[in-house]
Amino acid sequence: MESLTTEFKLEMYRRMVRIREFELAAMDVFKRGLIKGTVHPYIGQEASGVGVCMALRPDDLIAGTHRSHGHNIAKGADPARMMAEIFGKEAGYCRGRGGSMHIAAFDTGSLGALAVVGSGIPIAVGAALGFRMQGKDSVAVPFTGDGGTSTGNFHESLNMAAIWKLPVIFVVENNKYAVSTYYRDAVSTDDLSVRAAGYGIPGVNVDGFDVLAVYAAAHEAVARARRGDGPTLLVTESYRIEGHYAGEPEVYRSREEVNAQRQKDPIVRFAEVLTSDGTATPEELQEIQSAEAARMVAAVEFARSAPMPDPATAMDYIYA
Amino acid sequence: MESLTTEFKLEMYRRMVRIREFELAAMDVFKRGLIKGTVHPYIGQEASGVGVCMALRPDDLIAGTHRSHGHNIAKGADPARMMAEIFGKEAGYCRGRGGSMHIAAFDTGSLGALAVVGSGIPIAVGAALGFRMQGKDSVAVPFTGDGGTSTGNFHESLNMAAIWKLPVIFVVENNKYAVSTYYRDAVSTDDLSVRAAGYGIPGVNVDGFDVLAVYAAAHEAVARARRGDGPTLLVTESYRIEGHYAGEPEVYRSREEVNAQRQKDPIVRFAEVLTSDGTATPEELQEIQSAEAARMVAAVEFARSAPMPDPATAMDYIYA
Amino acid sequence: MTTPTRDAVSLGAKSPVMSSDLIVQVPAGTPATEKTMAEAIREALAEEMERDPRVFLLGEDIGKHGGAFGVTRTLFDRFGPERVRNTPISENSIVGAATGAALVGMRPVAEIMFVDFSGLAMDQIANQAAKLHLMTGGQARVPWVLRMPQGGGAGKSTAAQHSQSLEVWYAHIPGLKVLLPSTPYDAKGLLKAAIRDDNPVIFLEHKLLYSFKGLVPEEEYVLPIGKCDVKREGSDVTVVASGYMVWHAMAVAQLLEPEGVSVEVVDVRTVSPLDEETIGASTRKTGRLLVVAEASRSYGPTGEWAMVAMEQAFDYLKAPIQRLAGRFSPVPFADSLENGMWPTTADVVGAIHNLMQY
Amino acid sequence: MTTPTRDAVSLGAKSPVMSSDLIVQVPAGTPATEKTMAEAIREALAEEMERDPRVFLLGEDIGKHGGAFGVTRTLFDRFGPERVRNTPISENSIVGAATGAALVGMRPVAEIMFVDFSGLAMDQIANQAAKLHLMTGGQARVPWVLRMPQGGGAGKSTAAQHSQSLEVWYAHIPGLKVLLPSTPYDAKGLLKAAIRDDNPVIFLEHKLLYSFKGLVPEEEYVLPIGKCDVKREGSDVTVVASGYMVWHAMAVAQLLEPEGVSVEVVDVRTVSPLDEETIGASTRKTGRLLVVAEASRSYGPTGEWAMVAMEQAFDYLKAPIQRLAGRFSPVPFADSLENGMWPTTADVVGAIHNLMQY
Ligand SMILES: Cc1ncc(C[n+]2csc(CCOP(=O)(O)OP(=O)(O)O)c2C)c(N)n1
Ligand SMILES: Cc1ncc(C[n+]2csc(CCOP(=O)(O)OP(=O)(O)O)c2C)c(N)n1
Ligand SMILES: [Mg+2]
Ligand SMILES: [Mg+2]
Repeated sequence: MESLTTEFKLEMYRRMVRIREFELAAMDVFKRGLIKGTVHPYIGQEASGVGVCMALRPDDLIAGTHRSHGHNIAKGADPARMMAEIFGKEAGYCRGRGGSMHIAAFDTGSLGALAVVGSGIPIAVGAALGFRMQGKDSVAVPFTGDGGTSTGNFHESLNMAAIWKLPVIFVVENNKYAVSTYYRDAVSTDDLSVRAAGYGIPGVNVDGFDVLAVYAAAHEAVARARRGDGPTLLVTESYRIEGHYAGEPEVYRSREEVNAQRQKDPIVRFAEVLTSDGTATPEELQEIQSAEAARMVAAVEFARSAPMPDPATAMDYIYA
Repeated sequence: MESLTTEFKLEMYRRMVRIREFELAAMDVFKRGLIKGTVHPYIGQEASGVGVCMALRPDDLIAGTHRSHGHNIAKGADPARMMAEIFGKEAGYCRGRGGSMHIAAFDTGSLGALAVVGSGIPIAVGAALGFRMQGKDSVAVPFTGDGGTSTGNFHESLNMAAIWKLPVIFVVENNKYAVSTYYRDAVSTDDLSVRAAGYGIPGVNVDGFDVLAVYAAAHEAVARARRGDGPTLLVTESYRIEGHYAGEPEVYRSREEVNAQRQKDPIVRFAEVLTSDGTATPEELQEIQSAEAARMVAAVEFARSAPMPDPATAMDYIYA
Repeated sequence: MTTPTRDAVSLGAKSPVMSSDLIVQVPAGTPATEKTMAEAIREALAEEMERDPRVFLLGEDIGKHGGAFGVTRTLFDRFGPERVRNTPISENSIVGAATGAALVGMRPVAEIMFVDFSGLAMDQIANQAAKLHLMTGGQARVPWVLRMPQGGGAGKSTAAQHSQSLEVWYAHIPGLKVLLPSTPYDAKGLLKAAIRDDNPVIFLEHKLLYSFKGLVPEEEYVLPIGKCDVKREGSDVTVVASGYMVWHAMAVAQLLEPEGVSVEVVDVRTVSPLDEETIGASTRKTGRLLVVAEASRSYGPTGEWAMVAMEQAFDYLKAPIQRLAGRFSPVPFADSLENGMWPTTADVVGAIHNLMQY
Repeated sequence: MTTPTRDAVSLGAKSPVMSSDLIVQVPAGTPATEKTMAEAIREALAEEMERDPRVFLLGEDIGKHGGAFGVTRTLFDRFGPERVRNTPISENSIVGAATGAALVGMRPVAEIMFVDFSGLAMDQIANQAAKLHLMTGGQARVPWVLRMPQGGGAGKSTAAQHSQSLEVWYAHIPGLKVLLPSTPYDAKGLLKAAIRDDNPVIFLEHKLLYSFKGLVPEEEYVLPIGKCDVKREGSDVTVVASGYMVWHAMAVAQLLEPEGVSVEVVDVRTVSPLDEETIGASTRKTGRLLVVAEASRSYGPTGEWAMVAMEQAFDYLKAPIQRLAGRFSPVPFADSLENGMWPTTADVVGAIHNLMQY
């Protein structure tokens, strides 16, 4: 891995901050009753999505989950159109048909967030198969949570990608909980990356609070996949700072536990790296933060005032 | 493992021979058009089923597959009632409702053969859960083939049994083919037992032509399960000597390959052990073979002459 | 169903304030308490767990968290982690495990968080559990209950993968029983019956109804599986409906009473096996039939109900059978599109007027 | 359906010798060859693969082995292992992979060995593929075809887990198209249309029909999806049927001609979206309707067809709509019980007599 340019590192930081600000804004509009549906915040996990997606090209594809605001932004999606989507507006990425759990942004390589846990994984495998048949060297990246590793899809897909040597990076974001379930109560191993050996593929476990570490691991996995050497299982270890969804009561864990994890804030941590290695001054980073916060104010404004889908279009998009 | 009595070893041999003779008889009646449906012969794999089931108690349960004549006989089922079942007769274990692919013999601890590949596995996990909740020390044994390891069920069940430390022995019978598919074209690892590590449970690979080796491995896994120490993944390596089903064309492999494997005949091999260690004379073993062969003649006769289910009972057994 | 007036006569149909007086099932004088459907279900579970040690619960996050809709809340503290068992996200194996436990004599009540996810478990439900009894010639019994919330329009816009009504997938499969209660009273009595039944029972709970209130007797009771329930007698029109749609029917029946239209409401609270006699008898009595379901229109439950009425009461029909059903579309997120997905009280009024004026 | 006379008028209905003259779809003079349905399907696959490099096949044992029914035999040698791709036994992920490949511009034709096993893939079929187009506001297109053999009574007694007809599971889900051809001609033309369609298409092949023969034109042709096909015109009775049941209807139509009963046969070769107009028009014309399906009776396709006819032609009905359908039971292995599972020609004759004598 060549050393990263200042511009690149600042873009990483910017996207992490953008995710954070988007999630704060989304939780806020939800709390204020401005949107319906649910919001599953990615706060605390920003380094995972950004580390992975910054290692991808625009023509590489990601497949998301119910918790994919962060993945979409990391891959380059426009927060305003995302905000419009969670407001259910025609200007949203999915013309208001998808909502928070289903944001797809085909123009930036996000082929959809699927809210049935695990269901995006084989779809990404199929996209990788398609790339290979088309003679492209693009890769496909399904994201899943620790909970999602218990699904049959996870296993079937790892096996399939392994035997066909497909360009897939399976990213498991172990944020320690699946709704109320601590991962060790549902996952039969401490380190999920050890499962890779059972498929004859590399398994990597990386600190999911450290964007550079995630990036390095993803970069290597992507290079391997592009070379035609097959899939990698990449596990990022982080923590879900917010409730499962905005407003979720969190009866299953203590405030102390959450607060301890909050100290690991991946954005603060990366800011320290960037300032200590001279990439940026605290003021420059603050500017990024302010710009992204302002951007979200504008995004909410845009989304609020955008029109709803016309009821007369209710029968559109059922069949292509 | 205490050393095995003569009686016990001869019972092992007898069951292996019984399976072989049953399968030969079943293939014969199928070829002669006396039965409908299909027959999936277990020939070549007798040591696997018998080695495992002889390590079980009557109150332990097995769950089978489309290829479970052998499992049923190994667990103690009556070949005559099994034969009646594949003839679709009321005297069959399932009153003719199940047929070859669905023989269940609750009285000897076989809770059913399920023809959707992989589907018996979670059912066995549930049986083990039931045993545990009832305070029993019985164990449950789902059989599956190499092909069945690619199903989501396989993974979900291993994980579930591992986290709950359930008394399950997952037996994977790697007979090298799933219909026409060589196992390495569908399974992403040479040795399926390495997958156990991903679940934090023991994985054992054993020569599936060697009944004593299978027994020893099963015995240990069963002891472990009964002690409450959780599941084991036990892989038996053998070979499917016959076609996938009786009469299947086998366009995907050579006669030479099959013939080479045929040399490993688990019954011949065990006979050599029994005669060379003085357990039995060749004549005694021949007697067992003759008795079992005669038994199958009688079983076929019984099955042929037994009455069909009465059409007036067509609405029975839909609801309990 | 897309007429702009459809909400004009809405009685707050999509909100929990819809009056529980619309359906009174406990005779005056019987000691009873008002409960929500969620409470009634929880009570049924707790009573059956007390009564029978073989009964236990399994599902995702049903423990401390109490499940996605809080239905099992408090049961974890009361019965402990063995009998209120959190599972991994493995829908097919949750059902498979329930089947296995049932085969060795337990009586599991499994939960799938949303009926939509049962797509992952269809094999265990429809190919294994439903068929084992017949396939083994009666050796196997699979006495489990599978609880699944379903339905849309919780005013929450949960979109395409969390809003379906899928009773037909199950009702079409012989060997399964399928229940869909509309009231707290029915939910409790039917769930207790389901737990005691020796067959796999699909128990569908409409999300909107969890907070609906109704009187539930203090005394133990169990309701019969396999019968429709005539929720209201009438002489001019029969409305056959189930789940949430029963409330629309009841609201409209009350609304039309002053107009002199007498509406009989038949609640298909057992979706399968279907009680064809009650549908037939009511249709013969009124001669006018409206069938209403939330499930999507094509190949949904309404066709079956209408066919049965036709088989049983053709000569009595004074007008073509009318139907109202879910729009044949995946459920969109946006409010402006989710509105119009499902039949409303206004739609029911319109259809009944059509029947009367035919 | 359980009358002892049901086989009395059997025309060899359950065997491949049933005369292909019953259905002639190629005008005299058009160059055509007699082919089995398996051959016709293979030809459609091969032609589309030649025409469009994006088309490829995936499924279990479809390579050298040619699939469970030999349908893809020879295609592996012709197109190689990349385009005729053997998969592991992972039904949900086979469909998921097809969806992913479709999303990036391929046109996969996936195969599930028996429709029964699609219970393992319902999530990918019904929750993902069917909904992606709407859920993404039109960004996603999922142009795949999922081929699945279905149906029972192959004279082979394949029992409960290999004999079902499950078109309703799919037809009930908006976003899917569901086809069920009855002849080699239809199979070829519809499969080509399905491959060219931009939506997920469920293509159901009745196992008994694989060996049925019929004329298939030499020239390329593509049939319309979304329309019923009137297989025979008549004036006294309409029989609406699909798949194997169409042959029963045609056989009986011929049988009753000398009696002076003129039977119209409407083949619902597109099960969904349903062509309501053709069913309505035919029912208005004849005034008598019989609906016949092999799928199990309750909540099966017959209810929907009858409801549609009722909506479209109530005033024209001279008799109650009759239906014939699969016995509401898991399919038993024994011959003596499998007989009687599905409607026979005798049943069709009986039902038509009922309609005529009403
Ligand atoms: C198949 C399925 N089962 C259950 C659910 C309900 N559900 C939504 S999110 C979730 C937990 C997912 O946990 P994890 O994969 O760790 O992702 P995280 O929420 O932590 O990002 C569950 C159980 C679902 N959406 N899909
Ligand atoms: C879920 C499912 N998919 C496909 C089939 C068709 N099928 C029957 S047996 C079989 C191969 C099974 O291979 P394996 O598990 O190795 O068992 P073996 O036949 O070798 O004993 C297949 C694909 C099935 N029965 N179930
Ligand atoms: Mg998680
Ligand atoms: Mg095998």
